[in-house]
Amino acid sequence: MSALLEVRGLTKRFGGLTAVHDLDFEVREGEILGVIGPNGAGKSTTFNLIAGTYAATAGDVRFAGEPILGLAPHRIAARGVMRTFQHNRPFAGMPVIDNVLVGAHTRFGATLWSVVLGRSRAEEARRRERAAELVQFVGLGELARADVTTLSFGQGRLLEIARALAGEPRLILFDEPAAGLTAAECARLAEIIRGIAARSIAVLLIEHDMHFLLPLAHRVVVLNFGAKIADGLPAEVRTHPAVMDAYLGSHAAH
Amino acid sequence: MKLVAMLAAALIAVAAQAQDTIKIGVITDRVGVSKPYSEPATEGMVFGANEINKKGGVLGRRLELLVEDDQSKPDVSAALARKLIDQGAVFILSVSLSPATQQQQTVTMEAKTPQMTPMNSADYLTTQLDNPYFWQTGPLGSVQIATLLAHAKKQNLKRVALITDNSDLGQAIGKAFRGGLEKAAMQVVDEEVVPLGATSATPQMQKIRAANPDAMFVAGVVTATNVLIFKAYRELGLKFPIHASYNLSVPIYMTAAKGLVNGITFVDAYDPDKPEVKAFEATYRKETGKEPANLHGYGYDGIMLVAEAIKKAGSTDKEKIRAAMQSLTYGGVMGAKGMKYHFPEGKRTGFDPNGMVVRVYEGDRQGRVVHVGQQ
Amino acid sequence: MKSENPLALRATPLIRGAGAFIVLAGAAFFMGDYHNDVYRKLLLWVTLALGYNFLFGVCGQVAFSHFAFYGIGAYSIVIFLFQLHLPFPLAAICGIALCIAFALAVAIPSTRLEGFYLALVTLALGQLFIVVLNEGGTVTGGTGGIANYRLPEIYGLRLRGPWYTAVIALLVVATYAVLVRLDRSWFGRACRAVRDNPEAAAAMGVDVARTKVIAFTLTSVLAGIGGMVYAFVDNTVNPPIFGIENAFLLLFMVIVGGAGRHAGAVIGAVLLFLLPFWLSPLVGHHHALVFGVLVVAAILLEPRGLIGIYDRVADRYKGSPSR
Amino acid sequence: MQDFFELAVGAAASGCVYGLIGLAYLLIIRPTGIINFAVGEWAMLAAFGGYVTLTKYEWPYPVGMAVVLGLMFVVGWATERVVVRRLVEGGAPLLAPILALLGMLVVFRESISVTFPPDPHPVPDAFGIGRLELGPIGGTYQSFFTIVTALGVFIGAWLFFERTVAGKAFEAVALNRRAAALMGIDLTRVTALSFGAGAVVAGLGGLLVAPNISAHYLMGVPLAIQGFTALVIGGVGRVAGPLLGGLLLALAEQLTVRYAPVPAGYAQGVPLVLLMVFLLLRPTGLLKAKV
Repeated sequence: MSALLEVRGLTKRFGGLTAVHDLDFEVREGEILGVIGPNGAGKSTTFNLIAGTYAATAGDVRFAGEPILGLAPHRIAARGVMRTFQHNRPFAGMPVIDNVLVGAHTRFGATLWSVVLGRSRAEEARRRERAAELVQFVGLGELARADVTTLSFGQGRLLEIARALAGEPRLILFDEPAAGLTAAECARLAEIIRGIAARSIAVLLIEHDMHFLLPLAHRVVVLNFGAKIADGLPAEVRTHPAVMDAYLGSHAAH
Repeated sequence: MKLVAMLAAALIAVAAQAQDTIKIGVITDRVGVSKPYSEPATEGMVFGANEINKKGGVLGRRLELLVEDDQSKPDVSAALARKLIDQGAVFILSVSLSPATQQQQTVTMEAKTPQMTPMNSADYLTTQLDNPYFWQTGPLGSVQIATLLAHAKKQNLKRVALITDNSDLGQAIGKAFRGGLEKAAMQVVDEEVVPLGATSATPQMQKIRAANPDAMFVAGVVTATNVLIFKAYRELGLKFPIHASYNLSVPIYMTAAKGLVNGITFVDAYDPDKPEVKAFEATYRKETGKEPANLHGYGYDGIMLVAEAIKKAGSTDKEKIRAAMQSLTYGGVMGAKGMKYHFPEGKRTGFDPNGMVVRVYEGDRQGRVVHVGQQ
Repeated sequence: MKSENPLALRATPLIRGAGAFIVLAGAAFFMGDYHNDVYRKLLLWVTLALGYNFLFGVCGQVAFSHFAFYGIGAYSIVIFLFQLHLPFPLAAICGIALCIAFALAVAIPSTRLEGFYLALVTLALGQLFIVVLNEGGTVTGGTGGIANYRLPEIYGLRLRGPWYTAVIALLVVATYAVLVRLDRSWFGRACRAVRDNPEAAAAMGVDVARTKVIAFTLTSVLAGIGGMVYAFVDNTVNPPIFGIENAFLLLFMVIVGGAGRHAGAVIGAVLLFLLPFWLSPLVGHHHALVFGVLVVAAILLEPRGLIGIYDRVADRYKGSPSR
Repeated sequence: MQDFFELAVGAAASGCVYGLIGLAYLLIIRPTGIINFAVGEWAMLAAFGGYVTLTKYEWPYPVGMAVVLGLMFVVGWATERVVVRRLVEGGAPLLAPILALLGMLVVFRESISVTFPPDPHPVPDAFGIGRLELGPIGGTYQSFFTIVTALGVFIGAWLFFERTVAGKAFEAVALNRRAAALMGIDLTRVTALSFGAGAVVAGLGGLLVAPNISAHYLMGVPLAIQGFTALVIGGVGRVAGPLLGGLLLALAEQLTVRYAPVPAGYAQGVPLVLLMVFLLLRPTGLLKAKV
């Protein structure tokens, strides 16, 4: 399998602090790549660099061979890289289905002019149908018309996923998707993420919780202090001494 | 059949009742920027209408004032003009903002209804639209400056400064003043505007001081802004004489600008020593218990002129009233002794160009008339 | 679905729009001059409120330039027609072009600003516009504005009285249709997303700056077109109409009615425009005070706007769970 | 040059007034996030208070001033109690109280408009009309009084926020309302106090400027806009922000009139253009917030 997302030499400094240092990894087509690490390991910074929220100090990120580092977030989304937020960020003034339709924003072909002339109804209906399917897929089918402010935290997370899927991505970036979820919700989430990979959409998963991530990921990259300390299959990483050290160390510090 | 007859009788009764009064529309401003001027003028009109009614009304019918508040909004004002016409007003008196009066004209012109402003002084009101149903008896900005200049002739002014505010009337009068000064071949060495909301007029006065004029002309009409100007003038210890628009004639300066106005020359349309004024003030005090001022006089003269026109027309037919108004000559409260409103040769500005007076503040009091007319 | 006559499907919104137009325009023919005049101005306020609601309620941008654009439209059509003597269609196109140019000039740099900074820039713009009108000499007529013109004849017809009201009714219906269509499209959702959470919107592929610029330009142009129509309501244009006071009133209309809701904007505009007309005979010069108290009370009791009352009633009848 | 110094003193006094109005915004924005455009009307209320106490009843200046400012605190507190608290505690969006206060602007203005005649009402200078010369710097008593008073208020506000526990409580509420509540800070009290203090500061601005511009029913909105402009130019991050912004705005306004070679009518537009350019170039204000 070829690399869909290539990260080379990625570095980010905030003032004197190096949050991410010379990071290399890649996400291949259709795989689930997990990035783990203790608190402050640089996971979130890495995520935000790829998603375009932060500007990198150095390095290169290529998606499908094209450089995407330095592009605005909406351009990265338009290329087919969608994301979820760790703290759910629904659009509070819209029902669930419309939230999902915002995710499909870049996939609409109708111009404003044709919207004004009422020629975009067929496309709108088609997209709406497809959004309904996605709502169904993540298990929010009955809540499609509900006000998003009435959703529980776990349902909100599912909405984040449906919204990201609506952009017909080739890669989805998950920012700590299991954070704040109950065990049952985590199990359901894992199932959905496997389902996404089964649709041959690549997944990059940033996660703090090893117990959630390791059974799910195809490959794992471990970060500590902004640098990669290990990578490989979940089974290999689990027993890697540096990893155990980092995690035990970080737990001891709590 | 009986029912129809009853209905018809009722209709006739209603019509007769409607015939009872002569309806005069008044468009004023009770909440907006023109309120300080519109309210007293309206009070003067109400007083005048009562006086007429006590004496038996006009053509044996009572005058009924229909007062509407346009909030100084021109678009609302035009709608209210239509309302008054729908309600049967045969004449409309406008004492709100000048642009509001202007916008009412688009309606009165179309509906062929006589309209007059007894107070608005912007020159453009009769020049922009050729509306034969509209008259203006407020003293024009161009008359004000001509009168001031006639009085200042012996001072032999050559270099003068002009200051005004950015209200619409202030700008209009400023424009008229500039025209008058240029016509008199004076050099306007500096021209300043103090915008509404300014917290200091010092920079403007400094600039005028630097230009070193023989005199300063104040065209502004916003009292608070003029007080600000006079304060800066006093604080900078300036000495050149001030000649001011008719706004200085409102009595509020005597209390609101205490210690600031002594020696200021201003133009007025009101002579307290005129017998008609003395009579008006005495009855006004007696009837209302309040102290009248020149602003009340504008409204009073306005309703009197309308009553005269209707009397002369001998009918409430709008076309006849129009003709009567155009040929009217009438002496009222406003203007110099003996001044008469008239509209010669189809002119629609009725205030006699020689009917304004010049007065000077003595201490905080408005002094006697020191000059009359443009000669 | 597919078995239905596609023509019938496509005609529905058209028929609805035509119906609304006939009702709105037809009403004018049963009114006297006064009510027609108030009605015309009311319909124009409704148009403005609909556009402003899209900008403020749907897209979340607080701007006070709406009346400046209304004025640019009004003054430009008059100046182009009667001073430059352009033919009517060309004058209208030039007026719209002018609105677009000004709107872009304001919007493109302003998208860097958030929330109340845009409000302040547009507040300054609104005041500046009045300064320019007052100082515009013979071009704008200064404080007296421009008068003494009439709607030119188009194909030998001069629209007057209720017929001109019909033109305004058409404007309202067209504005409503355009805005509702936009609102229900990807563009409307993008606007709401930008309002609710710009960062999340960007992550979904929405170009936040571009969306704001388009929304601002579009609604400003709609205001400009409204202004062009206004110019022939009383056949005079003058500065006080286009001042900041009216911009605040427009904001109140949208808030009291219900920001983000087209029906709310209509309700707010109708109520607040007519309120002084009703109150003035009842309470005299206290009407402005009562107006203020009512606005505050409305916001206190219905922070989501009066449309909220309708929603609750509708919910009860539908039996759906209340919010 | 003498002109310049003289102008600078007058402009500084105007700037201090704008700064005080800006500070009134800031005192309320800090703990609540609410932009209260009715501060200009508060200044108007205090100016009318000054007219009644100082001009009509001729009370001694300090007594009249103290009474008026005391009443302003009550006005501010009552505004919060009646209009704002209900919305904040009901969980309404932030815009709701802002707009309700915009409605209160109309209520305040019209209350004055129906109570007093529409003419300007005189309010006396604190020390009468007169000039003070300090070397090349000369100005009116009132200008110097305004500058000194405003500086005193700003120093007081700075000390309050930087040096007192109560000030830290305000700051904490500003940063995170929920966390502040967990820390045992009484949110309601802080909010009410901020409105009371805002009204006092705005009222002081009104009292100080009233001898120049007179008390009248339309004075509020221009002050509200000037104060807000001062706040935006200076930035909300620091207490000194509105003062700096106010001074810059007043200087720009008055120096433009005095020295800029533009026709008089357009001079008033110059500060507006400057403001627009400034906002577009530096939307966060001059003073950045402390991190």
